[in-house]
Amino acid sequence: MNNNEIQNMTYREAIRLGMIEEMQRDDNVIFMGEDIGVYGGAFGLSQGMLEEFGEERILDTPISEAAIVGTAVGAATTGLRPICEIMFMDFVTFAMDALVNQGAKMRYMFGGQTQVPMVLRLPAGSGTGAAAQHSQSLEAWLCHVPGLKVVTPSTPAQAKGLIKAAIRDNNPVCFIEHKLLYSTEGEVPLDEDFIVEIEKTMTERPGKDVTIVTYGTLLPKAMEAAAFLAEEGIEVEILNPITLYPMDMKPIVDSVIKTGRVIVAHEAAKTGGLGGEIVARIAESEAFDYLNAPMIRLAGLDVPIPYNKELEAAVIPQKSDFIRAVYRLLDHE
Amino acid sequence: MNNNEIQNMTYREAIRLGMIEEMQRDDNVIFMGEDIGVYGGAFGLSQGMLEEFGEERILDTPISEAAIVGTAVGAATTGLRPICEIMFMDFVTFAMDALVNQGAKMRYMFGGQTQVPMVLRLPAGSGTGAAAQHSQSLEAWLCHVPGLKVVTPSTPAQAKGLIKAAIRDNNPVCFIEHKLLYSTEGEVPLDEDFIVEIEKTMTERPGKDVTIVTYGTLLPKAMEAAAFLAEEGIEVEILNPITLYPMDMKPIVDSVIKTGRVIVAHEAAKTGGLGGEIVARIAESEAFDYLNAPMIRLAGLDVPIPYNKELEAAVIPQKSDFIRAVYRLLDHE
Amino acid sequence: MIELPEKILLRMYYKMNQARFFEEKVDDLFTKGLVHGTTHLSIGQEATGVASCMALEKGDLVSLTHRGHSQAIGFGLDVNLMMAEILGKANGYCKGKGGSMHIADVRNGNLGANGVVGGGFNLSCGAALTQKYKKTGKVVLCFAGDGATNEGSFHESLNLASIWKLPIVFLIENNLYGMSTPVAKHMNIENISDRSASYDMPGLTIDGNDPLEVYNILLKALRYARAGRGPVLIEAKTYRYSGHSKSDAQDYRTREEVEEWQKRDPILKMKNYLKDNKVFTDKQILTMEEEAKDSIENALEFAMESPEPEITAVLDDVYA
Amino acid sequence: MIELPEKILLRMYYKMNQARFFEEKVDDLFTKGLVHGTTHLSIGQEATGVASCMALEKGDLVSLTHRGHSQAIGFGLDVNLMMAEILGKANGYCKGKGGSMHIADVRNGNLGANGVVGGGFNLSCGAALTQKYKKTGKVVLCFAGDGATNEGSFHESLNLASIWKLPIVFLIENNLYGMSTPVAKHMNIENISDRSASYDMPGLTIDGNDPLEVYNILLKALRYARAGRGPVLIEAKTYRYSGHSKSDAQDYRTREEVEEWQKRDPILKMKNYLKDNKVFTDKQILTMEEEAKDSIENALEFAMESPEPEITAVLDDVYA
Ligand SMILES: Cc1ncc(C[n+]2csc(CCOP(=O)(O)OP(=O)(O)O)c2C)c(N)n1
Ligand SMILES: Cc1ncc(C[n+]2csc(CCOP(=O)(O)OP(=O)(O)O)c2C)c(N)n1
Ligand SMILES: [Mg+2]
Ligand SMILES: [Mg+2]
Repeated sequence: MNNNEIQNMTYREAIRLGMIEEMQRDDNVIFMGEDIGVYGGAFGLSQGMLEEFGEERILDTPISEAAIVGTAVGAATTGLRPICEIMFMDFVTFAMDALVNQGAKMRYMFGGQTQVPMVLRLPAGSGTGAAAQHSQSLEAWLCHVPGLKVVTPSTPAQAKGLIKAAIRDNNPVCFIEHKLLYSTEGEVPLDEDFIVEIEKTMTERPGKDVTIVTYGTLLPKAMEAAAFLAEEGIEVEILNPITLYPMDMKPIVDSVIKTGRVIVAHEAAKTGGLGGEIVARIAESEAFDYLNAPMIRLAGLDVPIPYNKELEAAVIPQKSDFIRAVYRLLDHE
Repeated sequence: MNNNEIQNMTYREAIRLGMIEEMQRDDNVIFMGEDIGVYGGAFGLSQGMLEEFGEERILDTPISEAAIVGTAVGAATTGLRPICEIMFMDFVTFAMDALVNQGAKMRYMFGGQTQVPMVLRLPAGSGTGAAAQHSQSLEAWLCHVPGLKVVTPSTPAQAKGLIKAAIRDNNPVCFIEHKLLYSTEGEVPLDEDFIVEIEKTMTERPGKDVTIVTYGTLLPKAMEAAAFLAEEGIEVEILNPITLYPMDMKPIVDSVIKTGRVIVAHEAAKTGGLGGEIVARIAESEAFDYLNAPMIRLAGLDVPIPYNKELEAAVIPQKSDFIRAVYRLLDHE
Repeated sequence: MIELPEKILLRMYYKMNQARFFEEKVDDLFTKGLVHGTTHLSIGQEATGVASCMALEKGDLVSLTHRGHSQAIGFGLDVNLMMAEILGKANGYCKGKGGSMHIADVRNGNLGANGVVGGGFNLSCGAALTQKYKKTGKVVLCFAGDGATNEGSFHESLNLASIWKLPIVFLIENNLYGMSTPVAKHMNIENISDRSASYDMPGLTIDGNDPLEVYNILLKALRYARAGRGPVLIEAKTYRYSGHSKSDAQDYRTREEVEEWQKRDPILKMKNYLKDNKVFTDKQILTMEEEAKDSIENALEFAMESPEPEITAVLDDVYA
Repeated sequence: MIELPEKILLRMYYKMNQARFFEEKVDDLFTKGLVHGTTHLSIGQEATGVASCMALEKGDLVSLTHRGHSQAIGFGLDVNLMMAEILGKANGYCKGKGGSMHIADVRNGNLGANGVVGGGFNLSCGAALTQKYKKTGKVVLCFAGDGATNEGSFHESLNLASIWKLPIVFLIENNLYGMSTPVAKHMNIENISDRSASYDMPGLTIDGNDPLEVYNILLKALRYARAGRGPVLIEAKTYRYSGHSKSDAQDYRTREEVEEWQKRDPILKMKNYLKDNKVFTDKQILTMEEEAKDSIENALEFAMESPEPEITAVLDDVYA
């Protein structure tokens, strides 16, 4: 059924719709997690899904994250296509063995005998006053695990297109969601075959002076900064690697060749964050010779996320940090 | 007791000696792990320690990695200084919650009320034919966790000095050991106050043409490559950040300013590995303007570690890769 | 009928009231949007939170859950500093860095509330190992919810505590739900205390809404653990009246069920006991209640007037 | 005395011998340094490995441990391809990428040996969920060691399997040690099967060195699980004669203990049974043994002659 309509909806609703469409399309898709049934998920992502799909496909689990992910891996290798939700990304810490030592490696370790088509949904990020154990952005860990794919949408349309692509993918895909984006709105294609391809970097705004590479919850801040700078006549190009691993570097490299200046930004702690990887790849690429100024990483401070609202905000790059970094790059002779 | 003697011993023996000295020195140091008692540890690190210190201080645990690390955290906050051993670094996957959400964050989260003086020993790396679940180098994960310290010695002297420093440190320190280095020998000071300071990068070999930054089990390979190149008149400077987090960048930056060329190498998978962080930091530093060629990362392929010996070797950078990379840098006009 | 010293009864009743008022106040602050973040209220669970801690000796330690306000007050934390922490202030217990889910007073043996379900089990083993190793004669009281007993850490910790004969009392506050999931849906056994059999440790299910039963059983369990006989598992059945956290439509239970449990309210139960046995006069009881209430008003005032942390504090206390 | 069809007895005896010879050969290869890496032998445990699998129906699935050669042979894997895998060859089960610890034949229901102790529990839950969801009527047999039952994943998986009534039989090969640690030091209970009580599932301890008992109990347990009544926990007491892995000084046990168990050898026991009951003639028995032995010699030859993987294969099969 082809549907050309477009509808305004939230990021939350877009993920939910993507899951629903894929569950309607393929009986092998099931969904597991804590309080996803009657409660509808801690962040409301599965509201109404129990009624639609029943207890056989919407499986409320005990508080056993390792079992959730391990069960998904076992189900995926035997013919199902499980989606699972870890209530907060912080608790993927409990499931690292199942995810990394089993799910990610199984295909390779067994010489290609099996595939592991599963999606692990991970609500991430700070800004909710939930402190150090409920606010982390741990994507860098996952992007260091060959065998996993890692995607992270910033807009409702990306969210719908990527969750669908993730469910259809034959590999374990970590789908990182941003709590602060859940209620943001945007236009979303209703076409049931609308897919956002995995391994694709999006150009969110064209420009020629400075390249900003950012993703997730920092995208809106970068966009606001760019709008502000545009009024000053500075044209920022914004690239969003919505697949973090494996990353589509070409648009990024091309952009840096064009602008000669780049900021790489994320919410996760700076040290060991994915920014290092992106900067290193730019440095290794042909763009290196076009750089007119040192590359800048904007990232979370190297601290756990504090509770106090002002302190919490101080940890994460803000719009003003983007603006300042752009000025800094342009000042570099 | 001051002792100026120096003795030749293995890396394994050096770690063991460091632990023994610290346990003799401080009753609060205890040691927990699987099969560390009668068996003497899977890699023989605790041979004879049960006899010397008894069951109260050398604690054989059940196969419960999460409990081992969580118990260490709880003991550390209440007055002990536990060392614990995870038999293979790969199984730190089971202990990530205890380590990351508890041990690393506790001090900050509680506003400085407590400290967590513990050491987590993690035998890492490939080359033993143990395949995908017993061969990983996961240091990059740990270096992305504010609150942890991460150290990794390459020589017996470093091993002894660092394990002692780690035990005396008031923070959770991850001590990464390399299985392939256990039987390597070197001179080790017997002085009981010989400590290798945490957060110090070592210059392993001076040179002026190319900088190699590497650590752990790749150091010997880099040294061999440098010896080979020296015969060709190429002087490679080798820096070893034996504390990976927080890293002492100054000697690295100074070296790159001097040589204008740098290779960053590790065994861990390239994508998301610590090489990206190091390259990014160099790019952000004043050394950026001195670079005469793009920086090169040598690292493990982005695959799980295979069993077959030749395949396994193919994953990891070898001496010849270092040599080729140096030539490549020098060819860059 | 169990006879308890008046002093203990007084403190118990006072603190249970304090806990109730504290949480009603916190609820109010959140509802009004005056506090950032979320909170988990234990209204209805004051007996397990408070009366259990009354049975502790000086120097004993506790590990609290995300639903830890009553537990903290029971253990003797200062409501002023607790309230300041919840408001994110510089002189809160954690200098505003922890909030409701991480209230701790480590120096005095409160090892902290834990935002990770099941996160306290193995920390408690460690704290108990220290007591055993140093022969302090102290015991660790480890709180956890029913849902937490399905985490792997429950199993690993109980096993470890058992084989090492660690001085711990595991107190499971079984409030019948893990978030929205009823116990019968997350495990197949009636009494969680039956899980003690896997570790050959004593296990007991008690009425968690009866403060005197909680107190007396805890006394015995603590004595057992203190004697070096190993850990004990206690399951106290109780109920929370509020939603799981700030945002909870409570579709998973009925109004009637909540009301049924409210009839068995632990504070009411204790009040009736005190009245029926004429331990205190009605006037004395009212005074206690009013004093408890006032202490919370004062706490709020204290917290409101407390300073915000300096922004530079964001970098402090990562490392020792 | 239990009566079993001759065909089954023949296969059982043959495969137990095959497993024994296979591992003796592997031991020899490692001792001679002809194989890279390490291996965990199950010599002495052939009854739990082989006889249990004989009770499976076509289409049933298994999850194996790091000590999985007997289990794999019991399940019907081809010893040629197993040996090729151990030698790291391109036509081994895993194209030389897995080795001894990761032998798998997923398409035929062998979900693989697991290098992670306790790693198979929750994978088995997933495989069983597929069977339940697709109503295949198939059961998953999940192997694990005694030591593995102290991992959190044991607890989480048994609980999940129980509440979801998953068709799994958990078979714990209790060989009295987890590496060097005797069971009595790593848990406080006599019978691991008692842990089933925490999940309200049937639990049973059996003689793991009696192949016919193993077979018969497994038949019953599989029938129970297949009927949709939920999982079963079986503990089979057995013993390994070899060290834990390639390098093991075995200081944690006595020579006498090993010899005591060797008297209760499962292959010997079955041989005596076959002789005593005149199921097969001595000559038939000898022939079976020789055929088993030959199959291993052939396997070695096959493996030796098999090609090494292309070096470019290192990049294959990371993603589907
Ligand atoms: C490891 C982990 N998983 C999930 C959550 C989210 N969560 C917070 S409280 C809770 C329910 C806990 O249930 P229970 O242990 O019974 O305690 P109660 O809330 O009923 O006091 C959940 C699922 C969490 N904080 N930590
Ligand atoms: C998670 C994990 N921890 C530790 C190890 C190292 N190790 C391999 S086998 C083993 C002992 C396992 O004991 P048991 O479960 O009884 O099985 P057995 O070896 O006796 O067959 C250990 C500790 C591992 N492979 N995985
Ligand atoms: Mg509960
Ligand atoms: Mg065993």
